[in-house]
Amino acid sequence: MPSQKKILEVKNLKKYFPTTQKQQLKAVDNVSFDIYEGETLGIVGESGCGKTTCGKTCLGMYPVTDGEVLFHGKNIHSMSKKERFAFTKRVQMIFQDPYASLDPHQKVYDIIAEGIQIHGMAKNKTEEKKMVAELLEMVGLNAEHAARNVHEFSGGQRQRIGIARALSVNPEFLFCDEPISALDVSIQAQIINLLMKLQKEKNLTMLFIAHDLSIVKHISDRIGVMYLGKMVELTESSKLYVEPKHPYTRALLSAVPIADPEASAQKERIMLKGDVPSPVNPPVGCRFAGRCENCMEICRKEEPQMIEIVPGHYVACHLYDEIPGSKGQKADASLLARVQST
Amino acid sequence: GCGGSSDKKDSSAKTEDTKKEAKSDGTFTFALNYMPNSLQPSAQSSDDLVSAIRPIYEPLFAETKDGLEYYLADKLDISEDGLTYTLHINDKATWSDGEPVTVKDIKFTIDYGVLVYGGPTSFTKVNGGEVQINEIDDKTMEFVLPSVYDNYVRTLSQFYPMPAHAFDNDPSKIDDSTYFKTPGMATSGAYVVSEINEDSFVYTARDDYYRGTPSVKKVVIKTIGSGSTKQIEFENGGIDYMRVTSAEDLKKYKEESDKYNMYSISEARLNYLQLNPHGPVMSTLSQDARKAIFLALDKDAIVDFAWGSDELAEPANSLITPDQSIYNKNCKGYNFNLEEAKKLAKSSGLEGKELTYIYNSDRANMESVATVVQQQLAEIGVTVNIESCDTSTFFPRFFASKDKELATTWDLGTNGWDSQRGSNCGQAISYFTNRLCDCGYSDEVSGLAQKAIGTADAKEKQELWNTIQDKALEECWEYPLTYTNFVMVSQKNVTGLDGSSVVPEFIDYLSIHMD
Amino acid sequence: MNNLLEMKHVAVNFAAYGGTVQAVRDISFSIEEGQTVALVGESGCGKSITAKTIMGLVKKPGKVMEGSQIIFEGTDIAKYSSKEWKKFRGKECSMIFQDALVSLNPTMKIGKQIMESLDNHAVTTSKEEKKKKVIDMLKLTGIADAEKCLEKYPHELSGGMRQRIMIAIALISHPKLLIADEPTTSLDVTIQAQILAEMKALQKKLKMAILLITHDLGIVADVADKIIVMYAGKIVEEGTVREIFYHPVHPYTKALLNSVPRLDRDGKEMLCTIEGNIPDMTNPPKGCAFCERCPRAMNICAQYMPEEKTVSSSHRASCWMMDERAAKGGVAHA
Amino acid sequence: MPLLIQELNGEVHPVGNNIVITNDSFAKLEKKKTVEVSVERQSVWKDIWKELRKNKVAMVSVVLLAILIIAVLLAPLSPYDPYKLDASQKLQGISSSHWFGTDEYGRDYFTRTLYGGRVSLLVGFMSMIMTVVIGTSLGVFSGYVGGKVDMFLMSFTDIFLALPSMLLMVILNTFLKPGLPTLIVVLSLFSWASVARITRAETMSLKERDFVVATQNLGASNFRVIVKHIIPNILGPVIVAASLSVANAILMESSLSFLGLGVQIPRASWGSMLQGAQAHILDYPLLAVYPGVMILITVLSFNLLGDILRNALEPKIVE
Amino acid sequence: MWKYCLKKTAQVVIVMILISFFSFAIVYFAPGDISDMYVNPEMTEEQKANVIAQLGLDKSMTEQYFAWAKRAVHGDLGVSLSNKSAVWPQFMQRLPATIILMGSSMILSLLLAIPLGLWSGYKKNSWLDNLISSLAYMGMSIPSFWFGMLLIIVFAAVLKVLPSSGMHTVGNVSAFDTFQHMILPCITLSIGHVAVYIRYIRANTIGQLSEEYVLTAEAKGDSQTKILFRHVLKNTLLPIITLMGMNLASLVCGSFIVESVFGWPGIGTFAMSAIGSRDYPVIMAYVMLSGFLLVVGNFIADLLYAFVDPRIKRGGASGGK
Ligand SMILES: Nc1ncnc2c1ncn2[C@@H]1O[C@H](COP(=O)(O)OP(=O)(O)OP(=O)(O)O)[C@@H](O)[C@H]1O
Ligand SMILES: Nc1ncnc2c1ncn2[C@@H]1O[C@H](COP(=O)(O)OP(=O)(O)OP(=O)(O)O)[C@@H](O)[C@H]1O
Ligand SMILES: [Mg+2]
Ligand SMILES: [Mg+2]
Repeated sequence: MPSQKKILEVKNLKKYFPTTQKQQLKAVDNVSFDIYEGETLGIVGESGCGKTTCGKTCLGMYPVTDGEVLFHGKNIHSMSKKERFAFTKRVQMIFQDPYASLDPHQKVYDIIAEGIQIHGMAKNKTEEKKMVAELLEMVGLNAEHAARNVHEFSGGQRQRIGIARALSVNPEFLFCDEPISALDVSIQAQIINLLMKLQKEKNLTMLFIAHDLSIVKHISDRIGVMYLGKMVELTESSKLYVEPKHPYTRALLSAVPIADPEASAQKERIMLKGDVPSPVNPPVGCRFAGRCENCMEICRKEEPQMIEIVPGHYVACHLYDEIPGSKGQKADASLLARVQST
Repeated sequence: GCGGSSDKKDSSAKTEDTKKEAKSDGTFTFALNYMPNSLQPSAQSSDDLVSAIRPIYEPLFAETKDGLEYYLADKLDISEDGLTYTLHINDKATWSDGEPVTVKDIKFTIDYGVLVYGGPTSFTKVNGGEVQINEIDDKTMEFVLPSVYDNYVRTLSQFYPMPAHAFDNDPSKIDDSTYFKTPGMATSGAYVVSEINEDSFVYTARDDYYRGTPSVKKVVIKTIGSGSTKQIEFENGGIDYMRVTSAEDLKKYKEESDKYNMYSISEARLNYLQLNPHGPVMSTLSQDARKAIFLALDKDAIVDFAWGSDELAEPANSLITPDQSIYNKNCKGYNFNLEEAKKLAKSSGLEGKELTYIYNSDRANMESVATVVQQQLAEIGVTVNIESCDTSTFFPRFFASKDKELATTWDLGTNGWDSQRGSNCGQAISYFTNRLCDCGYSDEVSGLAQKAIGTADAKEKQELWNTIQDKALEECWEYPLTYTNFVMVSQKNVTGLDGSSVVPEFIDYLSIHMD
Repeated sequence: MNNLLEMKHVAVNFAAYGGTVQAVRDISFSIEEGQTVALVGESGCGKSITAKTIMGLVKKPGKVMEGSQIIFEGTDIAKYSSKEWKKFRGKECSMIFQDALVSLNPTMKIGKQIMESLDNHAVTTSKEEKKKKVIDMLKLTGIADAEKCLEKYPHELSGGMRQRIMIAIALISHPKLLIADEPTTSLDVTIQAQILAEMKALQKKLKMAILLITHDLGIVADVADKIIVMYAGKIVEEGTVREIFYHPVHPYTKALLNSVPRLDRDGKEMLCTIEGNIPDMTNPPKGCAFCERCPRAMNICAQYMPEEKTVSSSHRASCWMMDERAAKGGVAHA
Repeated sequence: MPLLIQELNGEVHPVGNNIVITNDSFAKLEKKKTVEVSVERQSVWKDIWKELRKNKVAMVSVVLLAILIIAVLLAPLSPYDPYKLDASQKLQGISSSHWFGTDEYGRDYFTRTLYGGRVSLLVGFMSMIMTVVIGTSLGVFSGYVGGKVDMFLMSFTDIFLALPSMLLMVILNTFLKPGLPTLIVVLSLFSWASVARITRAETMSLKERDFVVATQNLGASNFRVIVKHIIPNILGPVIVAASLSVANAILMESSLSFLGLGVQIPRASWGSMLQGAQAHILDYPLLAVYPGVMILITVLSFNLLGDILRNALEPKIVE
Repeated sequence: MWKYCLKKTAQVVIVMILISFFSFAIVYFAPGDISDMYVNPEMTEEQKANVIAQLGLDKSMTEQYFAWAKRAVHGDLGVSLSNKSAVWPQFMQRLPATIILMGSSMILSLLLAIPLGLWSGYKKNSWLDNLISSLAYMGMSIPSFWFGMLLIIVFAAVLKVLPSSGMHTVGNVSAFDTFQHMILPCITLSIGHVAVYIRYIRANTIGQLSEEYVLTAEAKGDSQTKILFRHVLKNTLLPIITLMGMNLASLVCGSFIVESVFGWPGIGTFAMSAIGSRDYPVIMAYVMLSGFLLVVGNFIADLLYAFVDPRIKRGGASGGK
């Protein structure tokens, strides 16, 4: 069960990529969140909204443009080489594409043993072999599979190998970047189950990214919703579905198809207009303003800040701006009524 | 035959309106390897340019076996003391623009040489002293030498006067002008230049030429790159003559004597193999090494492989060519003796050595000679590394003076010596005594040569020369390979190509006829 | 209602290096006028090939096998000549593809690409009229400034716009059947919802039938009238939306429905999984193709292909479990 | 076809469509876990060999090249000395003792062709090795390091690609001391650039690929990443480039030799044999035909192999 | 677009500077003393020093380079050593012949390659495609000088239908005559390029035909010809522009050899004889000139490509992939 110990603190993280025209692609723009020990934080959002970039920056794979990421209170972007090396042992990643993330010219054994070798975790070859076999067993493969080449495996099996590689160094934190979106529906469940099982067994902390809200909700304790480089809402996963606050979250939730004709027919749909703007030149003010039904004047001018409207529920939307004297909740209630009437 | 000649008449008619009455209007076509950049006669560095200039510029005179053959000059008198040379220019000799050829032109050309060379040339400086050049009148001039120098005749013969009036008598104007690149330049020969194209020249006959009117009214010179294309062109009738350098071609054209005419003229040229006493390896070995090499060479085989026919070249026995009257037929030379050569090679330490051999790849047959020499020396345990050089790299290396670094980059090399014809032995002396690289002629030989000049008695002179030839072979680092013939093949309708024996280009355009 | 399209015993093979890939193995189904039929199944089960077969777009090394019948409005189009196909495509039946970016010619202006479809089925109209038609169509698909859009190149548009262009191209000649091969897979959910809604609206307006190919059961639940579940080149179950979602028969359909977590349900319990992988289609198992992964497989499943049985007039499935003797064999039937 | 089952009497029921229903037909299927025994390592070379075996043209090329290389290696077995002159045998036609006839020095032309092939192939292979080594190291380095270094190195490479290489080879060859080493160096000097470009591009894309990121994320050093992951994965394109580079080098060498800038007498390469044959092209055109055909066959084979390999390896690399 | 042009221009300038430096370095580091070409043994030391100073050979390499480059920019490429006349006009005189040869070879290559490549790709694996592809491979692998030799033997020596050498018959200035002379060298020069283009176009056609947009077009009811000519052709041929730019280098080098085989009076033969006679100013000028030709050719190809491809034109340089 999630404790209250922060394992990762992300503070005002910004990651801009330079583009050719001297402009910057603001992939992640001022995002803050914490991850507590043993929990799974899910991040959803549309394609290109900066989920992967955010995750990778948190793992130190990209340098930050601004802000900081603290791992157990230590800034990961100002680590020495040695510290960084130790850090890699504690934090691992699972990739989206099970085909691209495994070296096609290596055997399963080589792939899984690499981390063990790099960190000198095995005393000798036999121990190494034993460890690899255990890892394979753990992810639901056979020890016999170790001698094979990766291209003999299907997508699901490959993803298991990827998970075994990540677990080979006994990490405490796992970043899963859409680990299932490249897999077939029937295989997805296997991987989800495996990840959930492993998390329980090893008390892993996970950052789980996907654009499929139902899966994120299934696996996460808390969910952050991103839109165009910004975190717009962050709360417990059960709460998010029941009482979404941000208009984008609401639209997103309503757009997710439900595999049940009756439930689907009853569901109310919020149809958004237009397309996601380019992250190269994001609109001033609220980035969602252009597509938002509740867009107000202020939305086009001022960027909303993340505010905690109820404990543990953060939203970045002007609808919930604190009216002087009252708590954000009130404003929410009145506006919500207006929203629902439209 | 020259099938194209009739339809070429019209296009060139404009430039030769003065020639319309001429009946025999054959076009004589031949080919060069490279297109000369200019027709300036004193720039004659390549055989190609010499051929291109031959129809339009003439020398003063030429030396032959039977004395002087006069061109622009008609008389050369040498004073008793051998110091004063009086030259008279043909009264009828004119430039193609009508101006007479005068001593001014001669002086102008000599001055240009001095200008280009950046110092006194062989015309103006002899034996370290200055030559006085006096203009007697328009057509007569006088060269007063500081001391006797037999070879001055040769100096004067290798000389194409340029038209001084075209440059206001100022030789410094030549380099900057396009005069020699533009049709219509004043020429002294039988033809004027009527066209200069990217890859060809067209010359038309002059009718005010002082030696007569050539029967060939038009000469076309085009450039044809590779050897075989030239041959194809010749066989297709595109060119009228070409030089034959291989025995196979010689045989082939001989067999088709109904289609072609053959001409063979002795080139007065000695091809020789030079050992370099300063060479990286040769300089470390004794005289015996030289001998070993000379004995290991089989001249007949070299001729056989490289030329393939004695009509193209004969084995040489002396360093003097048969075209010179002082030549000794009985000069013994070296005879192939493999056993002796092996013995000497061993004793001199030559065996097992690697020698560097250079040759001029632009000259016919030299590569073959190299190939054969290499194999023959292999027999005595010598490895020969052959480096092929083009003309421009070959000569600086081959003639590098001994103190130059280039002189120590090779051990063996082949070259040819254009000996000129005639009784004049001056050239031979300069050859024996005045070599750029110190090639082993002893003072004794040089002394003997000097003595030979001073000897009036023909018999005694010859005997002296016989001794020199023997001695030179004995001690010098040169090995005579062959005497070559200049063999030409022409289309059947072309006759009279062998009208002149002037080295190195033998054609006299006055004697060519085309039917 | 009439059957617009009837597929009878259609089989498609591909000659590949490793042998012949039996991509589609003897499938039969029908689509009624104005109906939305969803074709669902795992990747590689032959959905796209089925669609291409209807359009006559199966290319070498693929081959529609002898005996396949595709009856469209009473005529067997499988026997069409290439000229007849040309008339058929775009006019009677249109198709849109998954990835709109690669499905549009990158160096041709949008307007021209849409116009081509009109040109091909020229109901001799003037250029202006055609242009007007195109603009109207674009507006119908939800593109606001249609005139401007005509002069653009595909790469200048966003993913959703491109997919709308694709729909416009497909619908400009008012086909009777629209085949949509995963039309929204490359899009975001919010955009997907827009596109699906627009498609539904257009369907109503133009009264056409849709064959929707997808592997997202959620979309199916939302849009389809009838569902066809394919597995390894065969149809394993077919029925109305309610029949499939609420009374699935085939173990594969059941597993498929249960393996997807649902947004509207809470809890972190383990999902239902289907172990194993789809069989190799060059060498399909001689029995039921799902047998290897089926938790209830019986001996006979590995030996013989199950025959198709009807559950109701609109509901059919192929599974040995439906044989009345299956229960006797020992395993309880759900 | 729909299958029909008809129930018959007895235990075993052969039915219309040969369906045999037994007593335990409907019993639960006992699934045995299938564990295949390990497959041996799938190296690039094995891959290549497998792909080549599938392709008839490729096999023909391989066989031709094998024959050529073996023949060339076995050249010393010829009864003739390739350099020894023999006046009595000048320019002989084809005969049972001289398969290709003899040249103007009476040397057996077949033997000469074999020895010439040694030189041509040596030049081809040596300059290929140099080209590939220089090109790959620069390319991988540049691509892996990226940034300014990469920009600088790639501009440098671009210049080498933009230079009229043949021409500069001619110039350099004239200026430098002629000989085989010069030839090889000059040839590789002007062909590494394209290899560098290819390997750089591959490295760049590999560097971004997830498996490399994953390895880096495991704490692997750059050296380990390059040696264990980058190099094995660019081997395919490098082999393709190598094959094409041999072809190119042989072709270039023949051109240079033809211009008289090749190997020194009495050694010959196919190119210089062609140059020598030029003098006899009208009378003995066969002398020009043999070496020319040899060049054609060799270059063609290498080109074909390169292309077939490219086609065969590329999808794998992308995968 | 302007930015793109500017960037490219800057690139061209840098490459040109480097090429010029390269060509200068070749000569500077060439073995042997350049001053040897200018002085002679009879000169006094003073005279020698004079000459050397006059030529600036006593200065440092960079100084010499800048002096030379400055003159080169003004079109003064020095004076030929072998004929003492300015290099630039000599090049200009010969350049047309080379341009004609290269240009017609390029046109011939495209005229042959486009239909053959398209057809070959369209009818992939048919016997005709196999034939065309085999020929293309042959063309790519044949040494061009050897092919030229064979052509000369067949057409000039045996059949006697075409001239073997030169640019025109002397005295005959008709275009037809030049055309006749051009046939063999042009074919020889083109053979390799045709092969490369065919294979490229073929591969491109196959690639484009398997693109999804072709399927869309088919689904619209477009006919095969319409697909081939309205959709595939443009997409196939666009990259050819870049390829042509890149192939300029081999065209220049090819013309170098072909000119010497066929005695074509262009800059190739001129350079060849300059190399033979170590005429440094000419060699430097040639390297510069051909380098310039290449770089500018590539530049034009790049711009042209950027101009005709809407993906680059509208998308700016960033969309250049
Ligand atoms: N290395 C990079 N260089 C430049 N731009 C990048 C880079 N990586 C990502 N981007 C850009 O940053 C933005 C966010 O990308 P990111 O991959 O984080 O999105 P995502 O939310 O993970 O999307 P998806 O769901 O498609 O994986 C995108 O517009 C992308 O184009
Ligand atoms: N050109 C081809 N050559 C060989 N096999 C092919 C070819 N095209 C398709 N196939 C095979 O046909 C089978 C069915 O393919 P199809 O594209 O219909 O699958 P799908 O159900 O549409 O899958 P997806 O959901 O991934 O689109 C696959 O197993 C595939 O391997
Ligand atoms: Mg991502
Ligand atoms: Mg599909």
